[in-house]
Formats: sequence, C-alpha cells, structure tokens
Amino acid sequence: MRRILDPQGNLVDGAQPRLSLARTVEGLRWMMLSRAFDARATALQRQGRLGTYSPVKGQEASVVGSSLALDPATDWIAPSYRELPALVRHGHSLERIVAGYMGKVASSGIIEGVNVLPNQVALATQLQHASGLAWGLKLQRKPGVVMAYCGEGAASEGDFHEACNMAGVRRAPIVFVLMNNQWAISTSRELQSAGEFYRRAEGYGFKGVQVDGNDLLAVYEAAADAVERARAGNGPTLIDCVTCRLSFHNTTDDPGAYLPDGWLERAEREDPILRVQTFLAAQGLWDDGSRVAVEGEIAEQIDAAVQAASAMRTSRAADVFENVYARPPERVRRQRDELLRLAGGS
Amino acid sequence: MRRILDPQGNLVDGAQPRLSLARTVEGLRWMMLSRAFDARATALQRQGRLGTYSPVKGQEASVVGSSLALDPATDWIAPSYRELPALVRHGHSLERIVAGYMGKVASSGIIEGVNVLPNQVALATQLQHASGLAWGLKLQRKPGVVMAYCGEGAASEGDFHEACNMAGVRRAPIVFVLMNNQWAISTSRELQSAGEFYRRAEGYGFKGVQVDGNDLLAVYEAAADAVERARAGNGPTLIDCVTCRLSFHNTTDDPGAYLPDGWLERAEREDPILRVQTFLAAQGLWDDGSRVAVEGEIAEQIDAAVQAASAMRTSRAADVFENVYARPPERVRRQRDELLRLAGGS
Amino acid sequence: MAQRNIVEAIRDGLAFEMERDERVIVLGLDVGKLGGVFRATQGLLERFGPERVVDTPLAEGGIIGCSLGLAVSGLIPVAEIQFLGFTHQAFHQIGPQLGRYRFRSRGRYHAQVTIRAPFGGGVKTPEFHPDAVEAQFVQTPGIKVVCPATPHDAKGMLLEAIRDPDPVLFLEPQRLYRKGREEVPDGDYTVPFGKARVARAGFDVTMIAWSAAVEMCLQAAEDLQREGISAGVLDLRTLVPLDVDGMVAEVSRTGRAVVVHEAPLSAGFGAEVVATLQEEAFYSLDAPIRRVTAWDTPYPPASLEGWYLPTVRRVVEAARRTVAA
Amino acid sequence: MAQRNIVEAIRDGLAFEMERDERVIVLGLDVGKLGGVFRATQGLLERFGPERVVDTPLAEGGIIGCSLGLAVSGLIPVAEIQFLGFTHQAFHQIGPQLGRYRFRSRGRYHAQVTIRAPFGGGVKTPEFHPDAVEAQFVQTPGIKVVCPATPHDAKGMLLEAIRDPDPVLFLEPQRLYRKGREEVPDGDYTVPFGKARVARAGFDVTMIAWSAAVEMCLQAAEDLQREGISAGVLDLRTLVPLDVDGMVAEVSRTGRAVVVHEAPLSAGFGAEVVATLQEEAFYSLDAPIRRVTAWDTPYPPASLEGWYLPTVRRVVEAARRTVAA
Ligand SMILES: Cc1ncc(C[n+]2csc(CCOP(=O)(O)OP(=O)(O)O)c2C)c(N)n1
Ligand SMILES: Cc1ncc(C[n+]2csc(CCOP(=O)(O)OP(=O)(O)O)c2C)c(N)n1
Ligand SMILES: [Mg+2]
Ligand SMILES: [Mg+2]
Repeated sequence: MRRILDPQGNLVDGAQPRLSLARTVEGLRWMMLSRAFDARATALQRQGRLGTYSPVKGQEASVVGSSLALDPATDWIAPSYRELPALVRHGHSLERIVAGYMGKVASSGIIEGVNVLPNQVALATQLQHASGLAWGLKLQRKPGVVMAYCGEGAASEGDFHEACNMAGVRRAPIVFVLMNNQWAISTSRELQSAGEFYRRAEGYGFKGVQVDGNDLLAVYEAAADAVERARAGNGPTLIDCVTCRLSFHNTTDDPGAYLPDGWLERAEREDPILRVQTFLAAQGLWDDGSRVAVEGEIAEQIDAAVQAASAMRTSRAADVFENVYARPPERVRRQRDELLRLAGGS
Repeated sequence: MRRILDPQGNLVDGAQPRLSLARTVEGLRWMMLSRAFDARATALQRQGRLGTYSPVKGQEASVVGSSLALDPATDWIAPSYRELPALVRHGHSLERIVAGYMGKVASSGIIEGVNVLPNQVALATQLQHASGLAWGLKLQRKPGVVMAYCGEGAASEGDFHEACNMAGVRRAPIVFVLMNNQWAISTSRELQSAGEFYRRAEGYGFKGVQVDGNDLLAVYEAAADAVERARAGNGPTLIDCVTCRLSFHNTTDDPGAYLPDGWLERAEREDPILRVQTFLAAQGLWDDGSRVAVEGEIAEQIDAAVQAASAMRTSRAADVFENVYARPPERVRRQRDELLRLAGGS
Repeated sequence: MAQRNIVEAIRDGLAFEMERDERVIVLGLDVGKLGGVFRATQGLLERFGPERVVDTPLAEGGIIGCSLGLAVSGLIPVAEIQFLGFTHQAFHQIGPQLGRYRFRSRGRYHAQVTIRAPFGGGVKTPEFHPDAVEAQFVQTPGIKVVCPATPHDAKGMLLEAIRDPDPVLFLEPQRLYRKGREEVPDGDYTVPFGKARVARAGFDVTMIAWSAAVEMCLQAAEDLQREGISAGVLDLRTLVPLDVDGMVAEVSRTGRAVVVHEAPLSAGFGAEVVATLQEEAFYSLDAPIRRVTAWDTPYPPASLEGWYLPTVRRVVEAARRTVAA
Repeated sequence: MAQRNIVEAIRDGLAFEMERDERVIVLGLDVGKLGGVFRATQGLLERFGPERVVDTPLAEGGIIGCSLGLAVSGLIPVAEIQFLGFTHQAFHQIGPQLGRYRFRSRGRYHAQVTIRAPFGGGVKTPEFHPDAVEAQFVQTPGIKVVCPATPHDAKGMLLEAIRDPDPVLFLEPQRLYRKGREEVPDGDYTVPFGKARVARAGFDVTMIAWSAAVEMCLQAAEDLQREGISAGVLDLRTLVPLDVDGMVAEVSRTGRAVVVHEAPLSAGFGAEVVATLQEEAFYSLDAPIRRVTAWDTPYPPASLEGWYLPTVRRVVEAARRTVAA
C-alpha cells in the first residue's frame, strides 16, 4: 500500500511528494471545507432544514487528493454521493448543493460548463455512464479524462464489473477511484469481498494500485499517474483508496449499532487532515494563525452558501413535470394540467 | 498456460498425467460420443426434427476433462448450454436430452437423483445459482462440490462478478469453468476483455488457473486440484480453459460471415480428440480396431437415444400450465380450462 | 395476543418461522448486526447465528440468484432487498429465474424463496427508496406478489409466503411500518393468498387499494362519510394471486369503483384491476372506474412527493365524481 | 421508392441516419462484422468503420449504461439488445437511468439513446428470445416505447426515435422481419409518435394491437368479414406516448373493442388500453372489452408456442362474443 505521509505527519523514508507544498495547502483547505461542511450540514439536517445527508468525514484525503489531479476545464467527475469537496473544487456551486439538500429542485442543477455528473443513488450505475462518457470523449478526440467514484460496497455490483471491462476493452480515458472506507452501511469490508480490490484491475487488463486513502500526497500521486496514463491514451486505472468512514453512513444511520468497540477511536488516529497540518507545520507553512484564518474563511463561505440557498425559491407543484421529457406525451401534459388545477395553478 | 499433452499428442517434457490411462480412455470415449452426437443432432436439426442446437465440437477436452473430476453421487453441475457430455457422464439421460431438443417438454426433465441443473439460456445467471447452491451445501455440511460452466462472453455479464465475489466471501465449494472458446457468436475474445480471464480470480480472493482447454489431461489436472481444494473447504477456483469452437455458434449461425480466413483451419490443428488418440496409440491402448469398435458402440447408443426420444409423447396443450406454480392462482386455473376447451380437452 | 406494529409483526414472524423450521435463513444487506435498515431482522443474528442470518456483499442480483441456489440445496431463503427500487438490479434473477425455475426444470427444482422489500412514499426517502414498481413483477408469471397493509396481515402473510413452495415477492409498506399497533397473535397463523379483505363496508362506491394506499382510502372514506357518501374499502392484499371474484362481488354491489395506487398511472396494477372489473362486471357498472395514482413521471425529490403521490383529497374527489356520474 | 421488408427498412434507416448525422453510432452484440443476428446492421461496419459500429462485450447493462455516457459525451447511440428478453439484464439502466437522467440532472443532461430490440413469438426461438415484456417499460416514466408493425413505420419511426431527445425503446417484431415488402421511401421521412394507425376500417368492432399482433388482427378481420362482421384494426404504433384520443375516437364509433397482445394477460399493456377506454369512453361502450393474450405462464418451449400465443381463432371468437354481447 503506497504511503507518502504517515499518520504522524512525517514523510516516509525517501518519499518525494509529487504534490507541491502550495497545492498541498490548497488540498488542506478543501479537506477542511469538507469537514466543516459535514458538521454544518448535519446540524441543519437535525434542525429539519436539509434532507438525508451523507458526510465525507474521514475520507477527505481520498476525495480531494484524487480530484486535485483533474483539470476542471477538460476533465469529468462521475460521483457517487459522498464526494462533495471534489465537486466543489471542480466548479459545482456549494449553494446549489445546499439548495439540493433543501429540496429546491429547480435551483440544484449543475450549471452548464461544469463537468460533473449528478450524484447517483443507485450504487455503481454511474460507473457504466462514466465508461461510456470516457469512451465517447476518446471517439470524439476530446482531451478529457473521467474520474469515477464508488464505494467498496458498490464495487460488488455487476455494474462495477461491466463498466471496468468495457473501459478496458475501449482503453477509455478513465480513473476508477474506489473509496474503500471499510463499511457499506453496517457491512464490513471483510464481508464485502475476499480479495484485494486493486487486484481486480489486472483481470480487466489495466493497472490497479492501492494507496493509503488517508494520505493526501499518496492519493494525489496515484491519481496524477492515472490521469497522465489516461491522457496519453494508455487506458484506465483503478485506485483502491484504503480509508475510514469517521462518521455515520448518513443522517438516518446509527453506527453504534454495529461498529466494533474501539474501531472509531483507532480510525480517528488516521485522520487525514491532522497529518497534513502537522506536515505543513513542520514546513513552516501552517500554524494556529493560519488555521484560525482558514477556518474563518471557510465558515463565511459556508454561511454564504447556506444563506444563498435559503433565499432560492422552494419547489412548486409544476416542478414534478419539469425536465421529465423534452417532448412530453399528451397524456403527461394533461396530468400536469390536472396537478396545476389541484395546486391552484403553480 | 498449463499443458500436459501437446497438439501432436506427446507429453510435454516432465509432465506426469494425473489422469490414469484407463480413465483417459474413458475420457476419450466421452469426447467421441460428444463429437458424434453433435453431427447427429445437427443432421436431425437440418431435417427439422430438433430445435436450435449448440454443438460442443472442439471443446470436448474442456467439458469432459473438467467433469471427470466430479463424483456424480455428491457433486453438482450448473451448465450453460454447451456441456452435453458432462451432463451425460454425470447421469443425465441422453434420450431425455434428445427429447428436449424435440420439444417434448414432459419427457425432457432431469430425473431425481441426477445432480444437474437445467441448461441456462440467460448467460451467466446460472453462476449465481451455482454459488448459492455451493454455499447451501456447505451450510448443510453436505459433501458436494459444484462445477459451474460459462463462456468467455458470458463472463462479461455482471452476474459473473457477483457470483464469483459471493463464492469467494463464503469460501463456497465451487469450481468456475470458463469455456474460453475464442468466440461469443461473432464477437472475438479480444473484443470481450482486455485482460486474462484467469487473473480475475485473484480479485475475488481465490485461485485462478489457465489451461490448454484442448488438452484433456491438463484440464483434468486443474479440475481435480480445484475439486480437492473445494472439498477441503479451501474455497472456489476459476479455470480458464483456452479452447476453440470448431463449429457454428448454433444451428442458426453462419460463421463464414465473420471467421477470419484460415482461423478454422488453424484451430482444427488443436483438435482435442486427435491428440488423445495419438497419445493412447503410442501407449498401445488405441488403434483403428478400438476406434471402429468405440464408434460403433457410440452410434448404437445415439441411435437408441434418438429412437427412445422419438417414441416419447409429444407435448400437448396442457403442458403449457404444467410446473408453473405449485399452487396456481385461481385465475391461472381458469386460463388452463379455457386452453383445454380450445384444444378439445388435452 | 400482543399489540404489534408492522415491523414488529414481521420480526415476530421471521423469528417464529426460523425457530419452527431450521431450513429458513435470512440474507440481505445489513440484516445482521444492524438488524436491517428498518430493524425488521433485529435480534435474529444473536438468536440464530451468522450462518442463518447473513450480511451479503452489496449485489441484489447475487442476493436473489444465490437464494435460488440455496433453495435448490434444500434451504428456504428469506431474502431482504433493502428497498423495492433496488430490485431493478436483480430484475433478471427474479421473474425470469425464480419465477421460471420450476417450469424450466420440468418440475425437478423450484425456488421456495421469499423476497422481502419495503416500498412506497410519504416518508421523505432518497431516490429509488420509495418507488412502487409492483406491477412490473406481475408480468413475469411464476412469482406471487403480495402486499400486506396491516400488522396482522403482515405476519400471517409472511408465514404463508415462507411456506409457499412458489417464490413470493413480499412488499412492505415502509410508511406504515410503525404507524399503529394492533392485536397480532404470538404463535402460528397464516393469511391465505388470493382473498381480498373488506377493510370497510360501503354502499355507494368501492375503493380498491393495497399496501399503504389502503390507509389513505380509509381516511378518504371517513371524509366521504361526512358528506353522506358511503364508501367501502377493499384491500386486495395480493396482486398475484388476484381475488377476481372478491373484487367483482364488492363492485357489483356498489356499481362504482375507484382504484388507488402509489405507482405511476400508465401500466400500473390499477389498469389490471379496472380491465378485469369491466370484463367481469361490465353490466353492473354504473359509472366509469377512476384511477387515483402517481403521475407518469419519475418519483421526485422528497420536497415534491406531496404533489406526486395520490392524496386523500384526490381520492375523495374521484369518489365524489364516480358517485355523481 | 423501393420495396422493403422490415429488416431492410431498419437497415436503410440506420444507414441513412448515420450518413446524415455523424454523431450517430451503433453498438451492441454482434452488430459489426456479422451485421446483427438478424442482419439489421449488415454493411454498416464496412461503411462507417469500427468506431461507429461497435461489437461490445457481452453485457446488456454495459451496453445501455455506456450508451447513456456516450450520449452525455455528445454522441447519439443506437444500442441493439439482441432480444428484448435480455433487457432484463439491463433493466436497472433503462427506466431508472436513461429514463430519469434528464430529471435527475435538472435538465442539464439527457439520454438521447435509442434501444433497438427484436421480440415476439411464433418463430420457434429459444427461451427469452420471444418474451414480450413491453409493458414493464411503461411503468418507468421518461422512456418512450414504440413498436412498428410495418416496413414503412419501421423506418419512419426509427428516424423519429434516433432524433428524439428522449430515450426510446424501439421494439422490432421478429416474426415480421422478412414477412412482406412494401413501398418504403429511400430518403428522409419520419412517423410521429403518439398517432395510432387505422390498419383497417370497421364498423362493428375495433381490434386494438401493436407490433406483430396487428397482422394477426388483420387476418382475423378477414375471417370475420366472411361472417358478415365488419371488424376494424387499430395499430397503436406507440405505447408511450399513447394515442388516447385516437383510441377513444375509433372505439366510440364501434362501441366495441378487443385488445390483442403476445404478453401474458395480467398487467400486460392491454390492461392499460382497456382501463383508459372505459375511463374515457365508458358511455359509448356497448359490450365489455375483451383481451386476447398469452396466458399467465412463462413463454414455453417452441413446440408449445402455438398453444401459448393468441391465435386468429381466439381473436375471431372474442370479436364474435363482443359483437354478440
Ligand atoms: C443498487 C443499490 N443497492 C442498495 C442501495 C442502498 N445503499 C445506499 S448506500 C449503501 C452502502 C454503500 O456502501 P459503499 O459502496 O461502500 O459506499 P459508502 O457508503 O461506504 O461510501 C447501500 C447499501 C443503493 N443505494 N443502491
Ligand atoms: C443475457 C444474454 N444475453 C445475450 C444472449 C444471446 N446469446 C446467446 S449465446 C451468446 C454468445 C455466448 O458466448 P459465450 O459466453 O462465449 O459462450 P459460447 O457460445 O462461446 O459457448 C449470446 C450473445 C443470451 N443468451 N443471454
Ligand atoms: Mg464503503
Ligand atoms: Mg465463447
């Protein structure tokens, strides 16, 4: 398992980070934004202001480290539902994400020009879309690379296999990032598969690598290599990011019901944010002052997003029929009229 | 790729066949029965006496060599649709198989006590059933091992992945035999996957091996090892049998439309039957006399099966409703009455 | 006798049958230590152990496909699909495999498998979780499709399902899981398939529904009562087998019917109900049978489900129109 | 104008559109060198090359799921599923993904994908090959479901499908592929969705069908003619969108209808047709609408399909009873 930065924040012997110090600071900021947003979103959900929310807590290095290797102008992200900082870093607006969690359908879309696919609830289905998208970019001689995310649980679905095999045959410019956070709700990684996930890639004829998913620098290195490979026309890569879910599965979940004693405590020692902060501090690039400053900026950024989202219009009856068909059947048009009558015309 | 007997019928240096000479003769007989039956069934299909037929021609060593490692009393076969000699060797009656191709529904079932699942048209779905069956035998402390067959094309289906992963997690007593015959109808093995099939096993945490699927002795060795492993509680094995389809996909197919020039000629040099005959001849266990004798027996066996099948009753209207439900809904009962009225009561 | 809600009734039924028949095993996502996302299998792992209560890898096709094999091996699997909307991933293993295995094997094998799946809206779940796709499974013969609406039926029909040699899709109304308790016998009892239940007697119009929609019809009937309209409610209980005679008897009495379901209108099971009634009770119908359903659009985000699902108001309006016609 | 059968019309349509719009690509099993198991894509590989005519790995979910991604990338995929019965393997990628992608992405993306699939019985194919599961796709809004019955409609509706920004499931009647030729324009033309076709005018009863069943109804109409019964045949052409007004107009004239389809009775699309007609034309119906369909059993082996599928005889009997009622 490739590691560059150990849990204590020291570089492992001989390791040469590929991510510059400046960009490491940038990465840290994204990770901290993610962590802060998780806390805020959870609080808002508890107040009944947001719908079900799935935090990224613990997996920030995997999500941020991988997406830092992408060029938002040409590259694409095919998310699962737990990759918020990657989406924001790629250009998706935080306020629209919040609006989505607030159920504001009309205001939650991904704006034109931002190369992000919608979150996917049906596990692993997005991998097929991602393989097709990458293949399509290649056919059209477009420069983009697709980064597709899924959990180690989702990787048990048939769609994972079909998507990887198709991408392999087409030598599509795609990177599969497997967020191996040890849990699929209450199902442990051991019950999910008897094999190592990264080894599956060999069977599809492309490279598989396993990295310490709590190590921003290691994840970035693997992702940068993979993106380079894809851009050069050398096909897909599977990155097995071994990380930990430091929170509940989502706001409806109670991990107390299934986490073994001490698991969370042990996992917290792997915290991906702490180790980067220690590392940067050792480089003289981080101290309490910078922490307070960054935390302040982030709090403002989140406040602004929440306020903007709150100001957006709430969903109305007619939204049920928006964007279903480009050319709706007559029968559906009539149903819409009927609903508008019931809703008193909005 | 493991090989014991080369295409010229010579043992490769230092190879020690695990299959005894006596059983090699038995294996040869099954392969010859299969080859002869293919010819006969094809002829009958052309006369309109059988439905669509899928020959085994060219793959006899893979099918027979693998099934020879099974004990019909305890072990199970989960077939695709191209494993006829394995089914017959396991106890399924040839006349019932013929009756099935004649459309004689009521007479074509697998009789009680014969541990064979029905042929499966929906590719790869049977692998899931096979994994569940093997897992169930283990849970009930029954001694059996399951041998599940699929083609290299079917192995692209999500079901292949889900079945292998489940079997790996459960350490189920199962052997996946991948009949890598280079073609899925007109789709070449290259277009099917960019990886080596046997390497997929590593990703599921069990052993994968690649054998010369045209070499009866190599296939048997791999299968015997795998069955031993499964019986000992050491879980699944994937055997990638590299072989050649020496015929059309089925009686509706025209390979002339897609086979590259010379492909068939080259493939025919790999003929699995010839090499065993040459090998046994060198051992003084095979000559024209024995060939003629065996061919005679086989012809009689097939004649008998075809005659017996021809004598079985043809399907009648009521068969449409047989074995659909153990407890049919009232509505279905009424439909049955209606059909019997239309059919004038049979 | 004890008071139980639907989840408790199901939990009790599972425990009872696992105790009674050691061939019964439970498998699915998170059914073990967590006890299922709705806690329907809570306590089973502790009581029956990890060989009989199994957290599987995350693959619905595998859960169902392996259940078929487990059944062939001699066990009786009760598979949980976390939400009915995810049966899509296993669609090829349900109707075409479970539903046809007896037929394909000429009676040699059969798939005594029960698939439990919560479904239905109104509880603000994410996409796919509320989808009501029951009608899709009626087009693949060989499978029985049952949908209890009360705690008593939930346990009785679950025991009937597990013991039925035919595969059964057992649909659980997540909205009603903890809605209310009623008397549910502790021991053994079954509710036979194919017999609809008169949930409320009425003389002017018959409202036909199943699962959570039954409760909505009962509320509508209350409102209609105040307007002097006597509306009956028929709970179909099972879609396959369908109680054709029971439906016809009720509707022939009132001459008027309204069908209510949470699935989209087009090709929903309501169409089958209407088509069957007009075939079998044409001459006793005094007015067109109306369907009150979700629209022909995808299930929307939770903030919109109130505008998507049938409502008491829409049911009442349809009943009024039907009675006035 | 040239004489073409349905396969030729489809082949011509594909070639025409690939010529006209270079974003159109064809993918599926054996669509390349072999030209498809029915030769519907014959010649396309030679003409448009391996980047636009692609033999995919054997995975229906991958064919459809990747088609969605290809569409997002800017291409217009025409995916072939070798037989409709194998859409089961891709079920989770069709309605829930293709059908909802525009809605899920709030209009940012859409899936301009056409899925071509042969289906229907009567030609002694193996299991799954004849399955008529069209109704299952009507319950997942967002997808259009179309089923041409003639060469002219096959080409015109195929061009309409490929150009429709919404995903379209294009069902091809394998029994009629080479049945007969008719005039099919060489160049560009489309047949709009949602307009049923009066295949034969009639005054006593209207027979409603789609795909291969239309031909059976036409034969039945001939027989009925000899008995002095004037039976009309309405070819729905598209199930989604459904031509409600067209159906109502026809049936209101005759007051009597019979619906014919190859799928099993229960929850088949015939139920939707009947339910809609009795809702919209209740007062002009003089007799119950009968359905002539396959039984509620799995599609049997070829030797039994004659006893399983609707027959001209059954259609004639149903029409007689309806007229006599
Ligand atoms: C096809 C499908 N099956 C089941 C679910 C229900 N479900 C939602 S999240 C989840 C666990 C996912 O685990 P994993 O893939 O490891 O991702 P993680 O939540 O750990 O990020 C499950 C079972 C679903 N959303 N989709
Ligand atoms: C799920 C499914 N998709 C498509 C088909 C149609 N089909 C039948 S055989 C076949 C090719 C199978 O190739 P392979 O798995 O390599 O087995 P082989 O025929 O070579 O033995 C196809 C595509 C099918 N039967 N099932
Ligand atoms: Mg996980
Ligand atoms: Mg093959």
